[in-house]
Amino acid sequence: MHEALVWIGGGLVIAGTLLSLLGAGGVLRFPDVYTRLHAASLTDTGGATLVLLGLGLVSGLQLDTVKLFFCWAFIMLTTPAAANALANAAYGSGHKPRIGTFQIVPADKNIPADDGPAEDGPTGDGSSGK
Amino acid sequence: MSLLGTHFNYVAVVVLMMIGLFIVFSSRNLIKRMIGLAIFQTSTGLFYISLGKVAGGTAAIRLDGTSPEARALAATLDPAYVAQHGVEGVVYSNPLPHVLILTAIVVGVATLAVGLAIAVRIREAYGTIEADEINAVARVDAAGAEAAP
Amino acid sequence: MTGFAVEANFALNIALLLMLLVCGVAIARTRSLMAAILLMSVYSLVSAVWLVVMDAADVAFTEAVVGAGVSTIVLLGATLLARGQTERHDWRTQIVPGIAAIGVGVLLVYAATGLPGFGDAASPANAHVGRAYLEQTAQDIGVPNMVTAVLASYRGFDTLGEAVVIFAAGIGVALLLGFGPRAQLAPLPEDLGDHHVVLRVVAKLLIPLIVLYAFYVQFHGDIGAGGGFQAGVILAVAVILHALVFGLRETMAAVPAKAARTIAALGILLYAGVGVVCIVNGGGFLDYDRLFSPRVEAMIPANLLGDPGQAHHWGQHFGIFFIELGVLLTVAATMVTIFYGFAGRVLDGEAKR
Amino acid sequence: MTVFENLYVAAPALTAQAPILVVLAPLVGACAAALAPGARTGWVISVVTTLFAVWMAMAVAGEVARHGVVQYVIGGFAPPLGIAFRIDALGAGMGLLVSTMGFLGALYSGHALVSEIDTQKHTLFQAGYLLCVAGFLGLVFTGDAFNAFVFLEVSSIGTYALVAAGEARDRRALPAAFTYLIFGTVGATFYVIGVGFLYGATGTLNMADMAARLGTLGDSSAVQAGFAFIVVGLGLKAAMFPLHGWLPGTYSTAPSLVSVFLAAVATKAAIYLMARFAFDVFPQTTTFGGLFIKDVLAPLAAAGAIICSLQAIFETEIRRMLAFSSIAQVGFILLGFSLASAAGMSAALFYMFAHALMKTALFMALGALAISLRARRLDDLAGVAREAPWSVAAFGVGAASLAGVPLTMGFLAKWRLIDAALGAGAIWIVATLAIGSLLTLVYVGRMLEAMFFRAPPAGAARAKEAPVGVLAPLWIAAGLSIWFGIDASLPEAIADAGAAALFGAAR
Amino acid sequence: MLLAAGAAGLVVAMTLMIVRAIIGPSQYDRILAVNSFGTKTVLLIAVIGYLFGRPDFLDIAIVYALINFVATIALMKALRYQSLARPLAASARKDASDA
Repeated sequence: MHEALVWIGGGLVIAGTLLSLLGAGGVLRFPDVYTRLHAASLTDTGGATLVLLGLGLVSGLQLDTVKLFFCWAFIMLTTPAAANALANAAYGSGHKPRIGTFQIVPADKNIPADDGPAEDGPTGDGSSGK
Repeated sequence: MSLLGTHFNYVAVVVLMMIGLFIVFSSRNLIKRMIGLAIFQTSTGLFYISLGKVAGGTAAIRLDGTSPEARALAATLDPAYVAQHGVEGVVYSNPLPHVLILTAIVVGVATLAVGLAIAVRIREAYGTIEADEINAVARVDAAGAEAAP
Repeated sequence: MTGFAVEANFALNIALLLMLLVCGVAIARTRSLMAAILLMSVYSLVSAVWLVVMDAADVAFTEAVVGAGVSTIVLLGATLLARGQTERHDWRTQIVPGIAAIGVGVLLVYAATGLPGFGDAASPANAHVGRAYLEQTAQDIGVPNMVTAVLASYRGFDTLGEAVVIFAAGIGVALLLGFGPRAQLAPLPEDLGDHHVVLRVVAKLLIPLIVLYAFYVQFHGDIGAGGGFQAGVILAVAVILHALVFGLRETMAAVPAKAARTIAALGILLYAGVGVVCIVNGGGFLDYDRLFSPRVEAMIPANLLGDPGQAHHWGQHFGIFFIELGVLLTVAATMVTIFYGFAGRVLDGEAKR
Repeated sequence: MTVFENLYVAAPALTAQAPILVVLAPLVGACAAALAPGARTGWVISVVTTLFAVWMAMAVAGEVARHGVVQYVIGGFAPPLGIAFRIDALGAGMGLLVSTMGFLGALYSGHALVSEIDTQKHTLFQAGYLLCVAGFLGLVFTGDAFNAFVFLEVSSIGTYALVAAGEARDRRALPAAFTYLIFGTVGATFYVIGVGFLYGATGTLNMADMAARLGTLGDSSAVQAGFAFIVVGLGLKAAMFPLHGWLPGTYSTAPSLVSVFLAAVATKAAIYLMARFAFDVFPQTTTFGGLFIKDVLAPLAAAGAIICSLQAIFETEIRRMLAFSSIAQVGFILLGFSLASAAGMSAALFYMFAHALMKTALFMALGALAISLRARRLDDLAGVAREAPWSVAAFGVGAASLAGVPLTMGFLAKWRLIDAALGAGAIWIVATLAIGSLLTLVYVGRMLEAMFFRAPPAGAARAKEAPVGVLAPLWIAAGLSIWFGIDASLPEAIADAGAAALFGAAR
Repeated sequence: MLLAAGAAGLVVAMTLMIVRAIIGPSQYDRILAVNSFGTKTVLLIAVIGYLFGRPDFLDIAIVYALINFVATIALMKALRYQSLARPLAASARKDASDA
């Protein structure tokens, strides 16, 4: 029984990892901040749930399971909140979501490399790190 | 190549130190310099920790040698190795470098805070945190001191 | 001796070190300060995972709270105040530093070839004093976490110095930037039209949890990773989160700067006081075995820690408890002071606006 | 240390704890000062705790004189497991020097701070100052290589902020403090790297244990590089010649109290630690250590002594002149040190004491003048001797000692150094000393000529005599410079005993 | 073995996040990359804890989850409002528009 749980748990961990990888691919390939944010926060919560659930199955019920639960609860609480705040701030500072006809263009070519029309503040990047 | 096999950690840490030093001395922006200094300091920490790692060891939090966790850990290792280097059936990594680096990290953040505070005051006094511009202003200052009655 | 876990450990070690190198190069190359700070935060995260792989759980803990938390926030505060933006590059100014760094690096690599190989259990570093700690902690101190034992007892004097260093940094920042009184001068900023209801609700929920967790880390430090320093920073992070979401003005009303300064000094005094009590009871400084006179020690119930069968070093237990408390107070208060200094300073031009 | 053999200043129970109390007193004082309600209280705490430290340092000196080496175990665990203070005659002498200078500085801060620092910040400033004192005291007493780093940083982090506080008078203090922080931190990190290599090779951090284990180990690349990094790191802290870039700006713009304390103590503490590693930890048999000192350190020290003396001559700002002079004098001290003999070390130690006293007098006198006169350049000080005779007379004493005028401590210091160099047959060191002394004479002459013999510019008197609270510590330093120039038995005894502790043979 | 594969996958995902953090292009992209990187770090530490038989490391994972959030908020505030001291508004203005 325990052996089977370990295998199922391991499988869940792998599934969660694959989800995270998928999300990472989305973050890398999607065209603008909002879609990337979408990919990241969705797969982060989903992947975390799967991985932590898998680990819980591996460990069986003990004190560590409580810690796993807390870990999961914190991620579920903070990741969406952070994504919400980020999207809010990005929208506020003038990043326009790319809605409408979907163009096939290299992901990074079409996007202003600064922080949009936000006033010329200290943290704006003049370059894109090249 | 065997050197990279056994000493890879040290080489990597040294490269990090070089990067930190390079940022400290090549950058003209004072905050960037502090970032470089932080990298330099933390890479020293990585060096110490590498010194204290024992192959097959575990964190230096005591396990009961007869507990299932301890036995599971020991099962992954050669029994002779455990007998020689383990303490009561468990091989631990060396805790001393960890203690030293805890202190060093604290020293690092203390330095960072004070250095950045000075950088902020420099910005207020000189209007810039670029070293070359500060030097230009400082030269004017010195000339002013010469000319002062 | 080569098991699967050992191999996996080594592979992870190499992967994470390579990641660190990538981050380091990216930091050196980027011209945007903000990007450098962000990458620095990633760098801390990676190095903390690496520390976990290297079995340095306590150090990983510290690197997590300090590197990814406090350092990032302090760097941000300084960047905002300094109006620091981007850096101009000039390759000519980079030749000499580059050569110097490479020179130092070559010397270091040459030196490292003289060290025993990585992971060698029989190397002098791991065989001499380090091993003695592993063997003797159980009899000498009786605390499961050997890092805590070395930190707080064997090398407790270093830790006093560490607390003093952080206290000195607090004094330095307060001397240079003040305690954030200028924040009172600044007018409330105009509404930009954003709404952060979610954030406010989550923060309200999270802050008590963080405080609770800080105390867990504090009292769990003997048994698992953690201790006074980490707990102190986590406590300070709770205050910082409050200030970030609800505004510095409200936070400073709840935790006044003057109180923070007082607590920081009291923490050091508590730490030194434990040492002095040991002296008064006839031992050396910080000799916890003499923390209680035998008469007092006899009065401590044997099952206080729940295991009456085991011999307890009450002096060590209580000594470590009190000095960790001192470290907690000093670190939490100092971190808050430093944050107030950076977040509460308003540029002269801004105060007028 | 025979002079201290009959020194019983405290009850036996107190004397037994004296080593830790020396460090603890300013540490607790710093916390108390940070809590103090007013500037006055902060000053009183500062004076009382440093005076207590002097008292305890004397008790330690007595014990060391009687027992040779005093080991004070901290935490109840004998080294190498625990940390212990290990105080020999050298450490006791340095402890006396640091605590005495700390006390003089604290005394001086009562009035001197008023004109330089915002009154609200006095208590914090005192706290930072006391932390510096505690850091240097811990540094000279500790027998643990890593503990020394911790105390090095305790003193340094306080110092950076204190230097930057000079901004109220001269905004160049801020970039100077930043440069100091960068160089100081890189130096300290180099030191940590060096200690790390030694730890990797020996497995211990206790200096005595390290020395014992290095003796059986021989030279390996890790040990050699460890030594090199420690020397370079501490050289940065000590402003050894090519690594001195941070010093002129720091000394010339910091608040005068900080300049006084740094000039008197900071570089010396770093040199002290260097001596510990070079002669105590590293066995005399290691060829590498000896080569490094003779072939790298000595020429650099000589070059520094000459070049920085020249720079001092062509400098127009008076405090920068003194700063360059400090680097040059560090060169002289390192020359004595590089002889690697008991006589050379004794001369270097004596020179350290002399230099601490003379630079204290010089910087304090400038601080005393600065209370009433905002002067940066030498020309601004024309004729001040008539306006503030007591301050300027003390400055004259310090300057005379710097130039090596007979009947001052500086003269004896130079004389002993030449003697030691002749004894070792190092003629080139004698020549360097002679040239350096001549150059010193030139810039000291420039200073004194401006202050004493030039007429003040037309107009009313600008400088006023400083209050007694400033003059008292100033004249203690100046008076000691003369007193020890006439009767040098006390510093001589300390220096000889200190050198003997390292080299095992009296002069 | 499964856990090791999981850890490897997470390492790859983290590497991809580093790429996004380096190339940007806007600072918000970098912040979201750092935030997502932090979440994956939490998972990786948890997996490593079980992989190497020391689940006590979960304490560190929890701390990460917390610190990561606070750091993200701080980064967001610095970027959007140029201030760490400013309170975050509770309610939206109806005419919220800034282009």
